[in-house]
Amino acid sequence: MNKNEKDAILSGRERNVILSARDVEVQFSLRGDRLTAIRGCSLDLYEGETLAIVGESGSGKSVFTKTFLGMLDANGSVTGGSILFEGEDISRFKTEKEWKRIRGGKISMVMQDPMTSLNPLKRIGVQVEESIRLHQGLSGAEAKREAIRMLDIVGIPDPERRYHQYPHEFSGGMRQRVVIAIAVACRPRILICDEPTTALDVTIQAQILDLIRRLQEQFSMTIIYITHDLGVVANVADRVAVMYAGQIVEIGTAEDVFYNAWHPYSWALLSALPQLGIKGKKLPTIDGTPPNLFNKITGDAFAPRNRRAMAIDFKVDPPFFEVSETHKAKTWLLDPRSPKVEQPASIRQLSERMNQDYGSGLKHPHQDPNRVPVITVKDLQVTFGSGRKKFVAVDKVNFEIYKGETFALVGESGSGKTTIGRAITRINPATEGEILFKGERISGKISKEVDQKVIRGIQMIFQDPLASLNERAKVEYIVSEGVRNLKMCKNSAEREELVQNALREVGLLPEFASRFPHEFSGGQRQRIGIARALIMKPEFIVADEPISALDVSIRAQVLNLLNELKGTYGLTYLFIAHDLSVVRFISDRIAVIYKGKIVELAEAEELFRHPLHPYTRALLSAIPNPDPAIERSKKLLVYDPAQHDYSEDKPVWTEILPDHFVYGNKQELNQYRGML
Amino acid sequence: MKKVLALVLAAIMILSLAACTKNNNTPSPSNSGTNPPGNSSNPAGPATPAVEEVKDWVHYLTQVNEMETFNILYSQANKELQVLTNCIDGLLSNDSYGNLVPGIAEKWESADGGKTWTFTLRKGVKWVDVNGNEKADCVAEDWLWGLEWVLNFHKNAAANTSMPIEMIAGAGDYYNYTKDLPEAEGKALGIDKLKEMVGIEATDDYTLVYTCVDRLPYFPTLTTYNCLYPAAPALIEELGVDGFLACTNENMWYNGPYVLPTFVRENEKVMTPNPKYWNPDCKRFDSVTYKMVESGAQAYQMYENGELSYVELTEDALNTIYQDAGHMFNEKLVEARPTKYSYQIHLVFNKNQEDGETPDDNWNKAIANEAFRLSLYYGLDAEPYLARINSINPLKCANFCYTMSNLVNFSNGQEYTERVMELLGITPSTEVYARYDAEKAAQYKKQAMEELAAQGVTFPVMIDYYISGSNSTALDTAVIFGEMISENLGDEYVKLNTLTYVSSLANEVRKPRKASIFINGWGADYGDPQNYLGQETYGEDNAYYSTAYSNANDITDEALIAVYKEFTKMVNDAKNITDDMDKRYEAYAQAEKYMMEHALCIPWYVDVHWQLTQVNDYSKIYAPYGIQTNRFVNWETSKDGYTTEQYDAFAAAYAAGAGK
Amino acid sequence: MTPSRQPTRQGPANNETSMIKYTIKRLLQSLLTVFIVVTIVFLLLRLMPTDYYFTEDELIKLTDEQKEDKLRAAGLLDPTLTQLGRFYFNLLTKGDLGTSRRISNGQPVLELIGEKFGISMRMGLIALGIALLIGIPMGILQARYKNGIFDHFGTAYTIFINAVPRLVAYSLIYMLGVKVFKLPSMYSVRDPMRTSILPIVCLAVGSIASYALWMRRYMVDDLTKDYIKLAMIKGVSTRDIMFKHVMRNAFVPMAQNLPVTFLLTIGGSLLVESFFAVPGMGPLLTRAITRYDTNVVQALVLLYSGLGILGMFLGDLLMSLFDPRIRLAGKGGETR
Amino acid sequence: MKSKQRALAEGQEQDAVILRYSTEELEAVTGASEAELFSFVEYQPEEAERVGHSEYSYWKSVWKSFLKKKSAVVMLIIFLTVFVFSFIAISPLCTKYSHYSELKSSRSNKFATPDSEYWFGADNIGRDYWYQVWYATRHSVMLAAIVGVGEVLVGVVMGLLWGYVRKLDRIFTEIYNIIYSVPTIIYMTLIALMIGKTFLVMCVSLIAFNWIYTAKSIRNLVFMYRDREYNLASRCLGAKLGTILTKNILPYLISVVILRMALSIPQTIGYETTLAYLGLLDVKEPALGLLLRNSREHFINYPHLLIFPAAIVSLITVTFYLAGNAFSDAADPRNHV
Repeated sequence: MNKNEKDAILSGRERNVILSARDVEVQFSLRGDRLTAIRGCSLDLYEGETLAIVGESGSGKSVFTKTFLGMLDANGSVTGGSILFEGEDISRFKTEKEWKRIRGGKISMVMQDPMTSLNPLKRIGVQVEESIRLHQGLSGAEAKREAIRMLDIVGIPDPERRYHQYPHEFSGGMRQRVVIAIAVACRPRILICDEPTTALDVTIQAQILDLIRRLQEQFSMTIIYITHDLGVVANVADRVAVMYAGQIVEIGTAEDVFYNAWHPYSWALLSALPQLGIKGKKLPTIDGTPPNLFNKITGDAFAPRNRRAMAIDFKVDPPFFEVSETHKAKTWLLDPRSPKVEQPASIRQLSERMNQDYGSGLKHPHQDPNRVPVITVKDLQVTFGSGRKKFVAVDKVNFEIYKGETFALVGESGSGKTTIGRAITRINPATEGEILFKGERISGKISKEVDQKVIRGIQMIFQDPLASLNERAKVEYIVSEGVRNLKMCKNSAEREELVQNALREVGLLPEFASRFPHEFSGGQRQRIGIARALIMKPEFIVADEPISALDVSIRAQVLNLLNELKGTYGLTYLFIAHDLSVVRFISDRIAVIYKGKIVELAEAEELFRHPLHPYTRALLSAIPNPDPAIERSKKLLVYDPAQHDYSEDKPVWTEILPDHFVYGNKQELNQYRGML
Repeated sequence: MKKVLALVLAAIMILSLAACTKNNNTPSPSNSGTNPPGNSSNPAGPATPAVEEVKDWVHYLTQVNEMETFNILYSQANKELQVLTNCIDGLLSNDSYGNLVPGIAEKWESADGGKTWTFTLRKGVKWVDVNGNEKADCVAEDWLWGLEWVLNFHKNAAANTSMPIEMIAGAGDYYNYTKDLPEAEGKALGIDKLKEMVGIEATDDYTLVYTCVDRLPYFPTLTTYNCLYPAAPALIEELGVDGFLACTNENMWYNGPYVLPTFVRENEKVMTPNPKYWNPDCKRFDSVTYKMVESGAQAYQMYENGELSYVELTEDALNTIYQDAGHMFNEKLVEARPTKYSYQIHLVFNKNQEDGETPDDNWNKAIANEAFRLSLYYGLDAEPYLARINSINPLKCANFCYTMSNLVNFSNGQEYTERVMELLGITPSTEVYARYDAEKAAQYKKQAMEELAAQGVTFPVMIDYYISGSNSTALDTAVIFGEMISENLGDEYVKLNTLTYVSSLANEVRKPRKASIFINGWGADYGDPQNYLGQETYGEDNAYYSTAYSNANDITDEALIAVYKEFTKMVNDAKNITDDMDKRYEAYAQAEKYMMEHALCIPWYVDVHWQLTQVNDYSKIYAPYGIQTNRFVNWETSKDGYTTEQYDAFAAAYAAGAGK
Repeated sequence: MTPSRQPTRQGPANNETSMIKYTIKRLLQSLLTVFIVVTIVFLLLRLMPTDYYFTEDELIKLTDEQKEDKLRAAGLLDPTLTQLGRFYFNLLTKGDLGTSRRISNGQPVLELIGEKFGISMRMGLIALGIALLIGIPMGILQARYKNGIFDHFGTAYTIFINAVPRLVAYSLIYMLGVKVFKLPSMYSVRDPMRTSILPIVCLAVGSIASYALWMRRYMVDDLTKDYIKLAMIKGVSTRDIMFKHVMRNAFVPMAQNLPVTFLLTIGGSLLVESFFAVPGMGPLLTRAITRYDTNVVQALVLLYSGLGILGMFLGDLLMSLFDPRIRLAGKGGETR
Repeated sequence: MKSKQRALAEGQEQDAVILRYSTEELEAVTGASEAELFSFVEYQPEEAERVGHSEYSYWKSVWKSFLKKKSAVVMLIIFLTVFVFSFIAISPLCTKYSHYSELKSSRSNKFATPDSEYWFGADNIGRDYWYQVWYATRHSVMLAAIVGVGEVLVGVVMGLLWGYVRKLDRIFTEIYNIIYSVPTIIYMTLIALMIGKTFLVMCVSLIAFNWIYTAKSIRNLVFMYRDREYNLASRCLGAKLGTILTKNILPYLISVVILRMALSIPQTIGYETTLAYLGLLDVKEPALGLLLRNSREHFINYPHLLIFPAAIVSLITVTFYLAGNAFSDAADPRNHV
C-alpha cells in the first residue's frame, strides 16, 4: 500500500471496515464483585491502517483488544455489544473451535514482555515454525526454510544458527523480533501490538517500531497499536483512539488528535508531556486518579479531574460529537449548548512548540564561579560477584555534582546508572575509587558519625512506586522511618507533626498518614516516597528513574514537585533516567552512560545541540516525539560499539569544551572537535 | 529414560497382577501335603480316627524375634535357640514330660555321686552342610572345641560363660587365662591348653568326661543347654574364628534333625530334614517354615487364610471366636500348655527417683517394711490381671511359687512346687485366686500405714512400673494392674505409676534403678531349684535377681537384711545337700516358703494362652530347662486343626501318663 | 517430595573445563555434607551410654569387669576421636564399614544391606512407576479440566492423603485389602507378585497424590504464562498447548526430584515394610538404633545421606538437560 | 441512564455511536436546567485526590476475604467444633468421667460395639472409647498446636536470618542438608533414648527437626523480598537489620507462615502416630497416635477401634489443612479487593 492509498483511506474516501466493534461491554468478576472494564466501546477498524489506542494503565485498552481474540481471562466476559469481523459476531464465540478460525490466521498479537512470551524450553525456530505449520500449511524442510526466512525478515542476524537457539540466548529486543516473527508468520489480517516496546530501551524501541512499520507494508496488515506513550503513537499511528476508564473518549487521525484534540482528557495528556514543558515552569498536571471501575460511574468519568467540567459532566455520559469526518470526541464541550471554549494553548501550539530551543535565558552552571561540588565521584568502579562470575557494572567513572543543580544520568537498562546512584547512597559498595560528599569521603569504611551524616544528607527516590513502599506499613510509618531510625524527634507527637508537614509538602492530605500504600495511585505513592526522603532534610537526592513507571498524566505531578522542592530547599538532584526527553526538561547537566562508562557529559542544551559521541547521537535520534509530523520524518541512527577502534589509540575522558566532556581516543576527539 | 523405565515397571506390574489371579487357585505350600492317614504313633494320644497329618509345618514368629546369629555357642536368646535347636544336637534331650532322654549321648553316669560325669556318645553322627552333604564325624572332641570356644574370651563375644565357670572345674581359670592373652594368640588357641586346665576330657572319640567343681547331681541337665554344645573344629578351621562367630545358615554345619537352606531376614526361613540325621526314624516334617509376622493380628489373619499351622490368639480374635458360638474356629479353641516360665513381681529394695540418681526414700522405706510387703502379697486378687493372659480360664495362670512347676520331682512323684504350695497352705482353685486374703491384707495394710507413717513415709506410695513403649498389650495390662491395685489396696495406700522405656529395660530402667517393681519371668537353665532360688540370695554376685533387679545387696533396713541372710543361709544349706535328692528339694522348699512368708518376691503368673493349632502340644518335647523346646520332631499333627474336645482328651491322657 | 529446591541459575560461563571444575566442586561440597552428617550421627551414637552395647541378657550375666573388657576389645573405650578416625580410615582404605552386632552378629554391614536393599528398591520402583503413571496423568487431567469434577475429586484425594497420617491410611488399606479383597497381608518371597500388591498400593497412594498435586500446580502455573497466551493467539489448540508446551515445561521441575525419589527407594519405607513384613531396608534403621548396632546405623546414614545428596546433584543435572536455561556451568550461549 | 442511552442509540454511524440528547430529555433526566448543566463547575483538586480511597485494615480484609470462601469457613467451623467438642465431650455433659484416670476397665464390656451407653464402644479392656478418643483429640491437637507454633516461630526467625544474612547461608544450608538427608526417626529415637519422651521433650524435638523446613521456605521468600526497593529505601534511611527484618519482611510472610501452620498440624499428628508405632511416645495420657497404634492390634475384628480415632484425626487434619490454606490465601493482600 502506498502513501496515496493510505491517504485515501484516511480521508474517508475508501473506508473499508475490516472489524467493527459496537458498544462492547466487558465485565470481570473478582471475588464476588463485578468490575466493568469496558463500558460500551465502539470502534471501526479500516483495512490497512494503523490504529493506536492510547490510554493510561487501567483504561481498558488491552482488555478491549483482547476481546477480538477471545483472550480475556477466565473471570471476564463480553457482556454486551458486538464485534463484527468477516461477517460474524465474534463476541458470541464460545468454543475454542470457533476462535481457532480467528486466532493467528486472521488476528494475531504481539505482547508487551518479550522476556516471558516465548516458551523457554523450545527452540526459537520451532516456535516460529509452529505458526507456519498451522497457518501456511507448510511442513518439514519447507516450514523450516520459511521460519528461517521469517527470522531473517524480522532482522535477526544469522537466522540459520539462531533457529536452533533457545529464547534465553536472545536479548530482549531480539526476542521481541522473534515474537513478531511468530505473530506475522501466521499471516494475520490484523496484528494487535500490545505495548510491544514498553519493556525495551529507547534505541531498540525505535528499531522495533521501524520493523513493525516495514512488516505492515510487506504483509499488508492492519495494525492496532496499544501504548501509553504518545511519542510512539505519533510515530506509528494513522489514527488514534484515546481511552479513559473503559471508554474511547476521542478518536481521529493522528493529526486530528495531536493538533486538534477536543476531549479535556486528551488535552491533559498532551499538555502534561515534559517534552512540551517550558524549563523552569510548571507542567500542567492532571490531579487525582482514574475512577474505580467497581463503582457505577455517572456522567463523564473524567469529570472529577477535569478543570473545565460542567455540571452536566457529572450527571450525563456525553455522547460523541463529530469534529470532522475523521474526528470524534466524547465531550459535552462540543455540544452546541455548552459555552464556547478554546483548546489550551499548548495544544494549539504543539507543532510550533516542538523541538524549539529552550532559549538562552537559562543559566549556565559552568559560568558560575562560586559553584561548590556536593558530590565528587573519582574513578568509581563497582563490580559484582567475583572470579568467573565477576561483572563490572561501573567502570572508572568521574564527575562532580554542584550544589543546587540537577544532574542527569542517562543510559539504557544495564548501563550501570542505577548502580552509581546506589553507590552514592551506600547501598552498593564501591569496589574502587572514592565518592566524596561535601569533600568528605563516604565510600569504603566510614565512621558511624559520617554514616549518620550520609543518611541525613543523601536520600533516594526510587523508580517503582509499587515496590519502593512497604505495603504492609502505614504511610505514617513509611514516612517517619528515617526519623525513627535516627531518633530525630523526642516524642510521637513531634514525629506526627513532621510526617504531616512532609505529606503537606508533597501535596498529600495529612489524613493519608493512617492509610496503606496500596490505596494510593502511582503518583501519590511516588509523592509518599518523596516525603519519606524529604523528612530527613537532605541536601542531595538521588532520584532513580522517579517517573518512568508512572503514567503520563502523573509524571508531570512528580516532575513539578521535584522542581518545586529544589527551589524551596535548595536541593541537589542526581536524576537517573533512560529517557532523554524528560531529562532535557528537568536537568541542568546530563551525563550519558553506556555499559558502565560515561561517554559524554555536558550541559543539557549543549548536549542536545552538539551531541558528540555516536551513542549520544543514536540515543537522541531514537527519542520519540509526540508529534506525528516529526516522528514520520525522523531518521534513526544506530550505534554500534564495534565502530570504536581502541586497540592502540586508548580512549580518554576529555573536557572538549568547558563543561562538555566526552570519552574517546585522539582520533575521535579530533573528529568531535571538527563537529563543533 | 525415567519415563521408559516407569512404563516397563508398570507393564511388569500389570503382568504380575495377571499372574496373581492365576496363582490364586494353587494351594499354598503349607496345605499341600498329602499324607496317608493313620500312621500316627503317639503313645500319649488317644485312639484317634484317621487324621491327615501336616507335612509342611508353617510356624510364625514376630519380627522383633528375628535371629541375630546362627552361632549356637554365641546365642543367648530364645529367638535364635528355638530355631538352632533343630539344627544342632547336644548330648541329651527331653521327652514330652521333661525327662532327660539320650541325644547324641547314648548314656550318662557319674561314678562319684555327681562330681565327674561320663557321657557315652553314639557312633555315626555326622556334621553336614546346608545341602546335607556329609562334612565330618561328630566326635567327643567337638565338645572340647565347643567349650573352648565358649570359655575363650577372644573367641566368644557372648555372656554364656557363667554356668560352665560355675560348674566345671578349671573353667574360670581358663577364661581368665585367655583374657590375659593378646587377641591374636587367644584366637589361635586350640584345645590343648583347655585339656590341661579344664575338667573336660575326651577319653576316646565317643567318651566324654566332665569334672565338676563339686558334686552336682543336676549336671546332666545342663548339657541340654547350648553352652555345652559341640563345635566342629574343621568348620572353625574353614571359616576362621571371625567367620565361625558370624556363621550363616549357608556356611554352618548341622548335626540336628533339620538343615536351614532358606533364610530371608525378617520374612521367612525354611528348614528341611537333615538327610544324614543320626535318628532317621524320628518323625519330622517335610519342611518347616518360619514366617516373621508384624503382629499377632496379622498371624491370625494368616491362619484364617491357611497360611500358618498354628496361631496364638490375640485378645480380639479370642474374644470374637469365643463370643460367637457359630464361628468357624469356635470349636477349635484350644488351650496351650503353660510355657516354662514362672513370672514374679520382683520388688526393688533400693530404688532411685525418676532422675535415676536420687534414692527414692519413700519407696525404699515402704518396701523394707514387712507388713507393707505382706499387704501386697496377700492383698492382690490377681484374677483380673490373669484374665489379660487368659480371658477364659484366668485362674489357670495363677502362680504361687517362685520356682516353675515341673522342674523337679520328689522320688515319691510329688512335684516340687506342689510341695511348696503345701507348705504355704495354698490350694489352687479354679474358682478364686487362692492367695488373696482380704482380711490379712487389710490388717497388714493398717499395720504398714501406722509403722510407715511413723517413719515419715507419705501415702499413697507410688509404684513405678515400666513397660515397653511399643507394646500396647503391656500397656493395657498395666492399666488393669493399676486398677486392680487401686481396688484391692486403695488409692490412699499405694498407686501404680506406669512408665515406658524405649528399647532397653536394662539400660533405661534397671541400671538407673528407676522402677519399683518388675514383672519378670524366669525359665530354668538346668534342673534344680538352685537355678531359681539361687538368683535371690543376699550378698552373692551371681544371684542375678538380687544384684540386677531387687538390689537386695544395697538394703539398709536391718530387719530386712536379717531376713535375707536367713533365706540365703537356707538356700545354701539346701545346695550343699547332694546325696539325698529328696532332702535337698525339701530344704529348698522350706527356703522358698520362708521367702514367700516374708514376701521377698511375689509369684505372679504362668503363661497359659489360647490358640488354634494343628499340633498336639502334648506330643511335643517339654524342656523345663535347656533349649530343646520347639524341636520339630515327633509332633502329632492334624491338618484340620484340633478341637477343644480333642485337646481335653490329650491333656487327660498326658496327666495319666505323668509319673510313669 | 519437596520441589521447592531451585537449582542455581548460572550466568553464561566459559568452557568445558569450567563445567568439569564446577561439577567437581559440587561433588566435593556434597561429599563434605555427607561427611558432616555421618560424623554427627557417629558422635551422637557415642553419646549414648556404652551399656547399650550389651543385650539385656548380657547385662545380667556379665560382671562390670567383663563388660569393660568387651568394650575395650570392641574399641568402644577409645577416645571418640580415635574411634572416628578409625571409622574413616577403615572406610576409606578398605571400604569397610564394620560388622553388625545386633542385627546379624558378625555379618559385614555391607553384606547385610546388600541382601535387603534389592527388595525395597524393587518394590519402591514399581510403586514409583505406578505413581508416575497414575499421578502425572491425573495432575495433567486436573490441570486441563481445572475446577471440573475430576479436578475436585483429585484435589480431595490429594488433600486427604496429605493431611491424614500415613498410619491411618495404611491401616485402612490393610483393612480393605485383607477383609474385602482377601489379599495376603504378609509379603512372601515365594509369591512376591500377589503379596506385593498391598505394600505397593500403600507406597503408591502417597506418591500418586504428590505427583498429581505438583503436576497440577506446575501446569496451572504455566498455563498463566505469557508464552501460553502467545501460543493460543497463534491458534494452537488447547490440546496441543497442553501436550506440546505446558506438559513438558511442567515436567521439568518434577524431573529435578526424580533422581532423589528414585535413589531413595532403596531406603524402603519403615511403616509399609513393617506392616507387611517386607524384608526390606525400611525398618532396619530404627532397629539398628534401638539395638545400638552402631556400625549398621553409620552405614545406613552414610547410604541415605549419600544417596540423598547424590540425588539432588543428579536432579540438578537432569534439570539442566531438560531446561536449556540452566547450565551447571559452561556452554552458555551468547546473550546479546 | 443506560437504557435510555441504548434507546437513543439508533442513529448509528461508523466509528462511534453518536447520540443526540435534546434539552428536554437532559432536563428530565437530571432535573436541572440547561443553563445549570452547561456551566463550569469550580474545580476541586482535593476532591480529585480523594477519588478511589477506602477504609482499609489489613486484618479486617483478611477476615473479609476468608469469610467469602464459604467452604473454608465451613472447614474452620468443623475444625473448631471438633476441637471445642473435645472439651465438651469429656465434660460432665457427655460423660460420667471427670478425669482420664477414672476410666475403668470392664471385662464384660471389652470390645463393646457402639451403643447408647458407649457411644464409641469400648476398647479391648472394656474402657469407654468415647472418652478416650476425645481426650486424645484434645491432647493431640494441643501438641500439634504447640509444635506448629513453635516450629513456625523458630523457623521464621531462622529463615529471616538465613535469607538476609548472606554469610549464614552456608551454615544454614549445611544444617538443612543434615536434617533433610537423615531420616528424622533417627534423631527422634536417639532423643527418646538419651533424654526421654515426655510431652515437653516431644514438643521440643519435633520443633527442633521441623523448623528448618519453615526456615527454608521463609528464606526463599526473603530472597524474593530482600532486594526490593523498599528495603533499599529503609537502608538509605538508616534502618538496622532487625528493623528491616521485622518491619519490612516479616509482614509479607504472614500467609506463608499460616500455610506452614496448616501443614504442620497434620504433619505433627502424623509424626505422633509413627512415634507411637515405634514406642517413642509417652503413654501416660492417650494421644490419637497412641489410640491408632493400639487399634492396629484389633481393628480387623473390631473396626470401630480404628474408625473413630481415624475419622477424627482425618477430620481435624483435613479441615485444618483446608481452612489454613484458605486463610493463607486470604492473608495475601494481593487477594484483597
